Amino acid sequence: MTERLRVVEAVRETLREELAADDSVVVYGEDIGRAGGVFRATEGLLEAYPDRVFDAPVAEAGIVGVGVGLAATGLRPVAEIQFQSFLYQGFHQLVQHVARMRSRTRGTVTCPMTIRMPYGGGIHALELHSESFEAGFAHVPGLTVVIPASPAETAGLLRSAIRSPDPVVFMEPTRLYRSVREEVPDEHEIPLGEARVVDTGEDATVIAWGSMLRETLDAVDSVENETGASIEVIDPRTISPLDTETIIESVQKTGRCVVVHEAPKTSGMAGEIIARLNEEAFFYLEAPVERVTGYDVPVPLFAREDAFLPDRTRIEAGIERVLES
Amino acid sequence: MTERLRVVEAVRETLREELAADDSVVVYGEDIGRAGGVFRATEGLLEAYPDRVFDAPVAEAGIVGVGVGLAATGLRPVAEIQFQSFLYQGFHQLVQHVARMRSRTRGTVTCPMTIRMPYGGGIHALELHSESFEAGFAHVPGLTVVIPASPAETAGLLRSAIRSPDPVVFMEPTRLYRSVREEVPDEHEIPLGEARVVDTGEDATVIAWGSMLRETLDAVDSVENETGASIEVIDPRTISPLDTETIIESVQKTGRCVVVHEAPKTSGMAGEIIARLNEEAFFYLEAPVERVTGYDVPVPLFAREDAFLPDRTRIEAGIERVLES
Amino acid sequence: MPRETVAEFTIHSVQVLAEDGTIDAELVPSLTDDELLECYTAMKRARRLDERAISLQRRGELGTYAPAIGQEAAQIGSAFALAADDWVVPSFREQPALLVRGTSPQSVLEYAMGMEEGAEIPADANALPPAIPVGSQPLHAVGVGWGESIQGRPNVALTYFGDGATSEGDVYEALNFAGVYDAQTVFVCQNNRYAISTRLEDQTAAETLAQKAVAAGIDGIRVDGNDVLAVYRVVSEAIERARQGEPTLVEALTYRRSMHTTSDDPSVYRDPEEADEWEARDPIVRFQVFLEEQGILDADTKAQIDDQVETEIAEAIGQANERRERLDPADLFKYVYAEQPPELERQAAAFEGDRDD
Amino acid sequence: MPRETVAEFTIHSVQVLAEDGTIDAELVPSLTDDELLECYTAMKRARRLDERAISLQRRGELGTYAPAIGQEAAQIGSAFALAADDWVVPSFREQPALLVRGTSPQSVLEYAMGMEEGAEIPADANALPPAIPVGSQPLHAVGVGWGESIQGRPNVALTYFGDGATSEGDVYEALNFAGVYDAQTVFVCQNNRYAISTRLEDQTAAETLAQKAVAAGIDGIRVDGNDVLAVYRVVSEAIERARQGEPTLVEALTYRRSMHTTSDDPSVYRDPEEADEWEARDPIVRFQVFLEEQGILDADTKAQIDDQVETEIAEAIGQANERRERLDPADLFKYVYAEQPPELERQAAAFEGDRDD
Ligand SMILES: Cc1ncc(C[n+]2csc(CCOP(=O)(O)OP(=O)(O)O)c2C)c(N)n1
Ligand SMILES: Cc1ncc(C[n+]2csc(CCOP(=O)(O)OP(=O)(O)O)c2C)c(N)n1
Ligand SMILES: [Mg+2]
Ligand SMILES: [Mg+2]
Repeated sequence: MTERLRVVEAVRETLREELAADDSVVVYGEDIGRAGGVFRATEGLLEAYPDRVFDAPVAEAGIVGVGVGLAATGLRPVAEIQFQSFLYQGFHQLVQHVARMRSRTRGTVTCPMTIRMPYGGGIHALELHSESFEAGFAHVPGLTVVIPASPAETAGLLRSAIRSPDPVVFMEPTRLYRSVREEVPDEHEIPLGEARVVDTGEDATVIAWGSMLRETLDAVDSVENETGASIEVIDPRTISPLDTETIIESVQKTGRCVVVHEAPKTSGMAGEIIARLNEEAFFYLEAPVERVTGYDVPVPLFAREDAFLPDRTRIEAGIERVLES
Repeated sequence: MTERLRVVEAVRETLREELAADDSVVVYGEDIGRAGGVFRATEGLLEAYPDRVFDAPVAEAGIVGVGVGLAATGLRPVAEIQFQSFLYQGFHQLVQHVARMRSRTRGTVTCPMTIRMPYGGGIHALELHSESFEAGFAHVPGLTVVIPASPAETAGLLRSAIRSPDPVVFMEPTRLYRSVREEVPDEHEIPLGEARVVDTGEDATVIAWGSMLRETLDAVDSVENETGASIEVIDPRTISPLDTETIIESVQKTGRCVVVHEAPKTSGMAGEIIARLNEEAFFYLEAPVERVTGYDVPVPLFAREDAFLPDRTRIEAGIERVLES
Repeated sequence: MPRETVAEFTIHSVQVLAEDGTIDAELVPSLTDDELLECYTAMKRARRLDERAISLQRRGELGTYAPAIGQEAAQIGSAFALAADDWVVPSFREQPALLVRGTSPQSVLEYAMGMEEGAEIPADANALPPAIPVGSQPLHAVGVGWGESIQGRPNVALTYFGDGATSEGDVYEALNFAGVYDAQTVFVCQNNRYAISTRLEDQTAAETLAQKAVAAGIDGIRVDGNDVLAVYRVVSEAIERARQGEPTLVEALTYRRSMHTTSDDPSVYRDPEEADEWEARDPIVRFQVFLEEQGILDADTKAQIDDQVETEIAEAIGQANERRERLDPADLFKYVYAEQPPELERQAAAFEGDRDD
Repeated sequence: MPRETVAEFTIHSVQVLAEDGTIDAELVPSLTDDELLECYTAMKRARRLDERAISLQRRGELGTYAPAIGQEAAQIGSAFALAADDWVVPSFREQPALLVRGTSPQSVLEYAMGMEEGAEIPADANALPPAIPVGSQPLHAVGVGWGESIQGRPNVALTYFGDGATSEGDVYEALNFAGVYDAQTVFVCQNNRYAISTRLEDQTAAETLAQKAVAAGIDGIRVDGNDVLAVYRVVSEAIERARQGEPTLVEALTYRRSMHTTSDDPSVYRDPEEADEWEARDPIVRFQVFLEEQGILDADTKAQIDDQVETEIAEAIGQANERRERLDPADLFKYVYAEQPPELERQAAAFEGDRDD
């Protein structure tokens, strides 16, 4: 039975199904129990699984750190960090332990932990509630970094994240939590590490993820209408380890590429993608790859947020530049 | 009066001179006082300035966090983190406050703090003592990230860091601490944000920093001898904000480029540099830019460290590939 | 020494003006009638600003707002105890304290409008901007208190945080650093019983929050946070000790009467009865009854204060709205570094270019 | 209630076998002679391994090594108190405890040779590998102790950390989480007076480290950490409470007799007299005198134990050296993910290619 769900509901239903399917799944985080999460992503779970769903003290290093121990005892911890920027409080636990438990012990201890959190801008939230640090997480070997872009993708990827033998940083685009509904197949599972070709095309490749995918699809539509160009759109979904093959194949075909992300430009994921294109598709590139990204400034408070975030207009301009050059 | 100093001595003498020059400089960190630092980089400072040099409890979030307050009262905190990986314990304070105090308050409160630390591999140290996260720090707007590559550079850049009106993450290559001596001019000051052309050349540009610069110069020497090629070597010195101009100019001239770093490849600084070349020197590039970097694995314990770190041989191979293609 | 006692600790709690109106004559602080009225006015101003802010938010004119309704005594009693050059290091719910320290209602509103303008700190104000990351700011207050002592100045830093914040390692590190460096710092923990939805028993097994001080070897004391006189008294003493380099953790027992923020619906996680109970224990009411009984406040003065507050806030709303209209999005680029790096200049130029299109 | 007491705490300290040899008959744990000898042997083995490791390091055969000389009673007394299925969550100085729990001297040496091989955890060993970041591992122990309780198993987790570690926010968060979740966890803080060069008074203003427990609302107790019987006794009780979901922080007062690590020169920051003083208070000597006086240990047995330990360690060195010779650098790529991602495959292939050149 498929259902029409929002992203936040896809999270909730997937958590519920995984709690049901596997006794070793435990879900915990700040306000995720009695209140059902500040976005209601865990509503009803405590009532259904009172022995495996827990409210946590306000302490992110603690939340990440105890996961290492829970996992060592055979559990599958699924922790929520209330907003992505607060994972910084537990960044040391993430890098020093979660990401490397397997390599430190030559596979004799592992950390199949999922850390999920809302990320990104667009909902006029408070300071430090709108960050996108996927590139920083991707620079930490041993982590898998996943960003879904729709309800069905959320369900399919979150299920794979929870079942993954390795730790996954699962970043949910806050802006999409309630904005779209989509059919979500039951027990939907999408393999990690595989990009999705969202739209096929011949003249340029646009790469985008999270809530930027929606903006991108709008922009692509209007560019296609205006120029008659045919544009391929790729959502990497797993930001790291990145599915280079799908991207390379596409750009070898189109010869032109735009990468879109909300994170600041410098040292963002677009740089890494361009480097891979440079390595694997250099002789196919007909124009410089365009970056349409957040600026190299802290995400401003919301009165200036729209100025910071890439939008349809900026993405359109990027695509047009790459088509024209 | 210039002096022949090692890197660790250059740090010490610069700290001493800055403590002398400016009453608002305070120096603190774990074991930096009575013991003079685990690398002796602060030896003698406590005796000389007992009121402005402090041992700190083992608490890196604390060390970074109190710096915000010290700076607010008009002081210039110069904190030592004992090894770069332990700055992760204070990563949240760095991103959420140090980096953004100026932008949060529209310049009415600032954080002229210097956080110095040894980083990088090559001394067969314990786990988590050999990391290089410059790309992650460079992804945080508001920070200045500096890496010196010799004693004179250390003195000149550290002085500018301490005098900078903005927070500086100052990463000292552990491997170079005691390995070379160099003349260090008195009161040496090197502006932040300016790359150094270490060697001029025509056929390719090699970009390297920290202890990789030395390996690179060796590799360049031998490639030049073997092939007769002439190679330009650039040390960005300030990793962020990056001096794009110097790099672009060079590659526009040479048409070929290799970027070397010890940090893991994915999402490392080489990606960013390649993206900028793609944007500004695309039509000059005659071959794909080569990356010679650490692998996408956690830095291993020291028995496998040499296998992880880029060395002269790997850098030579990279330069040869870029020259040949 | 088979089994011997090596350390003992006692946590005290202080109340001056009981709920039934009884006063502890010995502990009552010596404030003039004018000072008491000023304090009362500050409480009313803060309450009214919060109320107006909530309704402005409901009309879409403000972003997420964290009201401090019910916590006015804890904040205003403590902020009142500071000297002019002392520092305040707030979290995100400290409008009452900030107003006392000279922040204008206009700034509070601008911040809630998502404008960095609202977080500007005037040159003569010893304060840091609101800190959103829970528990992150007490370390700054320790740095300030320590920095003042390094520079031989007597100023202290007073920092506010909540019950939930006490679970963050940063807060513990702050208490511990303060003890080590004899930082001129006072920690005011407003135990308002909730961290969003999370009740204290899910936050810690500690029976009081004041006892968190024991871990750092500094003084800890509890005070009735709905009793403005007790808060003033206890924090005044803590400030005097802080000036001598002895930090104190003050736990002010209070209650968050409204929502966590305007994005929150407390009915999901707490009984309406609980709120009713605490309405009866409102700190402004308790203080008002006291002032009336002491003959310090009469109906006229009360009406006059209400009017004055109303006018001030109305003006502030107007001014904040005006400033919002003049807002320049390109300021985005201006305050990242003291000097704009070339790459940022390029980005700023591209932004301007896009705007002109 | 003007000023009333709301909470009181007492920190006790326990000693069983005094320095002068007196025994507290009531507190002495009931261990058989064989168990006592086993305990003694473990202490000797640990001491000897540390000594050999230091000299191997001096000869360039090991990397940085953190000896536990002087801390054998604290570690072995506590590790001995665990049941077979209990967990140990160590920092980087826990060779003595690990050896008791079944880690081979060979593994210890391999780890010090910079080989991940030395941090492999056998399938049946309930342990985590050495944690280098100070104070990071107690949270893992809380996760383990909580995880065991979630799964209805009685096993407890015992974690070790130092005096310096108590300054890290993570350690406080661990204590606090343990209190909230009734984690089946015992915290053993080895207060060896130094964090590298930093003395306790520069680490915290707290007079004991046991009192850090007060902040988390859990039990805290101090024990003479150079008295193996007292440590066994106190930790046994803590373990039993932990099985019931009541965590305890045990502060074991001891002394790091040698260098922080082989990279460290303690003469820079401490008096040689201090070291002499503590040599006289060595935990092995104290226990040995006790065993001799009780007629449990005679000269023959002692010599036999020394021989046995010497042989074991010599063999271990041989085995570790052998394994080092067989070391494959390409393993670097093998254990990053369960399944090697394509990019890593490419990198591994390039690495192999470079090696073949
Ligand atoms: C580091 C961090 N984690 C989580 C959050 C989300 N959050 C905002 S307020 C809050 C609860 C804070 O509770 P408390 O400290 O009691 O302060 P109160 O809100 O009651 O004033 C949480 C979890 C945050 N802002 N920062
Ligand atoms: C997070 C972190 N910060 C700093 C260090 C460097 N360091 C290693 S051991 C140590 C001191 C630890 O002291 P203590 O906790 O007392 O343990 P001991 O060494 O005495 O066993 C320090 C600062 C580290 N390894 N990890
Ligand atoms: Mg609260
Ligand atoms: Mg110690």
